[in-house]
Amino acid sequence: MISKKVANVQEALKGVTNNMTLMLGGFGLSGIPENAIAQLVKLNVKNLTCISNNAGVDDFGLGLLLQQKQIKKMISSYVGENDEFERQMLSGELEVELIPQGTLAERCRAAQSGFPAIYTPAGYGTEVAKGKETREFDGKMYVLEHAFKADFAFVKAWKGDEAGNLIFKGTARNFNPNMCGAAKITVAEVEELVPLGALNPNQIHIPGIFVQRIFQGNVYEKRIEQLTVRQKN
Amino acid sequence: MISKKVANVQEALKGVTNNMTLMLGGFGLSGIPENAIAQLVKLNVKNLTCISNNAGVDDFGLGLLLQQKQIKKMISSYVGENDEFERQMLSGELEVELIPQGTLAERCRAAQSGFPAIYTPAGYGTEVAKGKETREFDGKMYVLEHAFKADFAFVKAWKGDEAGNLIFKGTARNFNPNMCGAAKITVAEVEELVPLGALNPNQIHIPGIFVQRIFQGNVYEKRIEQLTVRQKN
Amino acid sequence: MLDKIGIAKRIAKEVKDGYYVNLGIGIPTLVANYVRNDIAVEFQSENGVLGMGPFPFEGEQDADIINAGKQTITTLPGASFFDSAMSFSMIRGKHVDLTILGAMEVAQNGDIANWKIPGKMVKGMGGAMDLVASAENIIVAMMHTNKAGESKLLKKCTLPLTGVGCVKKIVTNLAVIEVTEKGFKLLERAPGVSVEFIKKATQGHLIINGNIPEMTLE
Amino acid sequence: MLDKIGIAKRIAKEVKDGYYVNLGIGIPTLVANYVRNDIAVEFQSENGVLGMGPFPFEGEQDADIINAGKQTITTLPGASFFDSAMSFSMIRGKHVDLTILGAMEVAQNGDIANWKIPGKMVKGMGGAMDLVASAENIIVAMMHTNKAGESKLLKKCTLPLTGVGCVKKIVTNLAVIEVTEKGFKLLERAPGVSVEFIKKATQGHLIINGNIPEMTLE
Repeated sequence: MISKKVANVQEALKGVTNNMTLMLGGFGLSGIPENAIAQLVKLNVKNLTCISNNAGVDDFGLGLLLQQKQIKKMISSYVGENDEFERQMLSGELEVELIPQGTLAERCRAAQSGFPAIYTPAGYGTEVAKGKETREFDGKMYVLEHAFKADFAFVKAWKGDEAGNLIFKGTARNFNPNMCGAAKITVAEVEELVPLGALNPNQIHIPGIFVQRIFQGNVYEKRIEQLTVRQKN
Repeated sequence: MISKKVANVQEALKGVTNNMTLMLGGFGLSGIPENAIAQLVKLNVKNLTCISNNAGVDDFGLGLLLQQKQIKKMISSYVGENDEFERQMLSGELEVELIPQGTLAERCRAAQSGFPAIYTPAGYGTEVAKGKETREFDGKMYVLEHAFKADFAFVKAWKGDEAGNLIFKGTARNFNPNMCGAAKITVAEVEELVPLGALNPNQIHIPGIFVQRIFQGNVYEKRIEQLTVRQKN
Repeated sequence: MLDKIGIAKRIAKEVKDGYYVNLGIGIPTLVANYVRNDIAVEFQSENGVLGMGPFPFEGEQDADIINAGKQTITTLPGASFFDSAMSFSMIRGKHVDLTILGAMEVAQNGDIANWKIPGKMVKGMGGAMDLVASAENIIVAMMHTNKAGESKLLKKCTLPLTGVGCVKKIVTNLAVIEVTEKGFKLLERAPGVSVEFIKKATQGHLIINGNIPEMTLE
Repeated sequence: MLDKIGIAKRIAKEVKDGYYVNLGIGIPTLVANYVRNDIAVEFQSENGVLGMGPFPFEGEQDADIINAGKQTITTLPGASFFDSAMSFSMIRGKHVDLTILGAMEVAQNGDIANWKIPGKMVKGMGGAMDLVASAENIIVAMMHTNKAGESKLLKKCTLPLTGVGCVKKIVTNLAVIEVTEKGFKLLERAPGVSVEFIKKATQGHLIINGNIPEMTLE
């Protein structure tokens, strides 16, 4: 077994510097690498390009990096519900590349899987396709979208082992598995680092080969963005 | 819950006719849809195009259909260890398109996922790339390979439920998940059809949306091709 | 005239037995509440869940189980979770039968705009561009006019597009409209709304053939 | 001169700590038996398993747990199973560090042929074309000459290719050879084999620089 275990978040983020391109898992605030983000805030690395579906909210998730003006460019699919993100974007302080969510996922997977580019119908005929190659297959039009290139991918899983194997929980899975192995170095943080052999090999979502470093996060706030409940009768 | 359950293999194969293109899961004899294959033999449908990594062995798996001359064309990655396959191929009785294994898997996934084609480096500079479009990305050459088009996909899973959710076991997983939803109709046979709710939603390999029909197989021989063991001291 | 719940109720009637349905944020989310319960329907959310159930009981919410609107949800027996790539395999691969989403503008050729007002507001397209580019069956749920009273059913969209020629049907507070090759075809009027009223509220070409029935919601 | 086990033993020395390794059918499969056990190595098989262990004890074999050679296997703690698409994501995505496979022919420019003899024999490429097209580090394990005594290290391959310019190293029963831009560079001789003998058995351009050491296997 090849061990991917590192002692803590400091060690996990070794080598992260200004001007890097980072991938960060999560959908809204669900399944975000909370500990890695907190450390990025501490390191105060600047001029980052962040590939992440959202940018958190004003005071949590990637919103924390936006507040500190650490991010030069966001590549995301959705801004909504983050006022600071929208403000920086509209004012031009922040460069933003908005792309379809499925394209975002698949450009990650392409990087993970050694595909240089993919053809997707999403965005054809819209400003997303501007300047991009388009092509017809069987009477339908597609846009050529390229694999991402990133320095670090930060993902958050539910359980993991020393070999780097990961299991995600519920919809906190989202982009996390697709980003594993899609950057030069993939850093996985887990709620629970279990002993080797404790995970059923049949139920592993991401094999350790896609992960370079793994650590157990100190604490998970797991903030809920839209609490919706019904009353018991 | 949308039910995909059918009573038996007869009902599961309703609509299969001569000249169709079929996908069949399995690697060697591991994870092959034994019951569907047995029924195809009984139906004696002819002129089939079969997309499957291998063609079984002489007297089991797709070898049974080869014996009955039901197959017009095989699209596979590997012939080895099947003498009848090699014989029919070399004599010209059987049309064979040999393609790289990763390309086979990804052409299935492309069909499943709505991608018209993919760029893969596999086969570049070889006869596999003959007549195909090639293209350079970042100094490396790739071959354009198209998504498969198939009428039926026959897959075999370990456990499944009425909603069509599937869980595979060990390396019997192989191409099976990639073929689900990659044909007009996907037929899943399972060793055990469990009650709805018995499968953990977090551990499902293939959600039921990719499956049109599901049934519990009558019997699984699960023949071993290369029994290799060591002695206990 | 319908309120949002009325729109959701009318759209719920379009949901057929055996459908996998993706619901957008806003009015579309409400549709789930009004689908007949004698038919089998499964709701997909593009953040990675199939088989969504109702909101959780108070205290039973789980931050790890949400829908694409980031609302806490529950799942029903037979549900599954999956990653974003697989979620869009379902969508792009045409395995989802019906997509219901909101819009800022719809054009009479089926174009839709719903993600951006240049210089003013940017929500982002989220999964909408993937959905409209692949779905065979797209219903738009929206108000017939915007807050300024201007029609949202146009000859041509003025805002950046989300997708081209993709909308099949529109349900507004005033009407049910089919998008045809010749323009917006009026199918049904909302209770108490006249054809004339709908005509005035529709900037795009409105086709009125014969008697237009008032819609029923139940 | 080495036998198959000798070739496997010599190749095992190329396996470094922290390597993920894919082993082809035949001699390469044997390599696993001779890797130092004080280093961490994981074996991947393209049919969908990472972390392979030894063959099972008699009676403990499982038809659902095999390697790409269709042999029954076991897994070690930390192993994982996955589908074929993900397996080739590992391979195509360059996550596998070392690929060891057999060959019928290797050319001095690194071309390899190992899947077909036109009109005579067709094995198929299996995963080999994917492996050689993406692996950064490919070692070929083979006999130096074929059954007819003809060299398998050629100026140019005569058989249909599996991949172009991809082989980095060759270990045969006679020698360890590096594929360089200028041709086959002789690195080591098998025990008891002379440089002259290797030269005669090599049709392609063989580069001999200075004294060529005899290889050690342990």
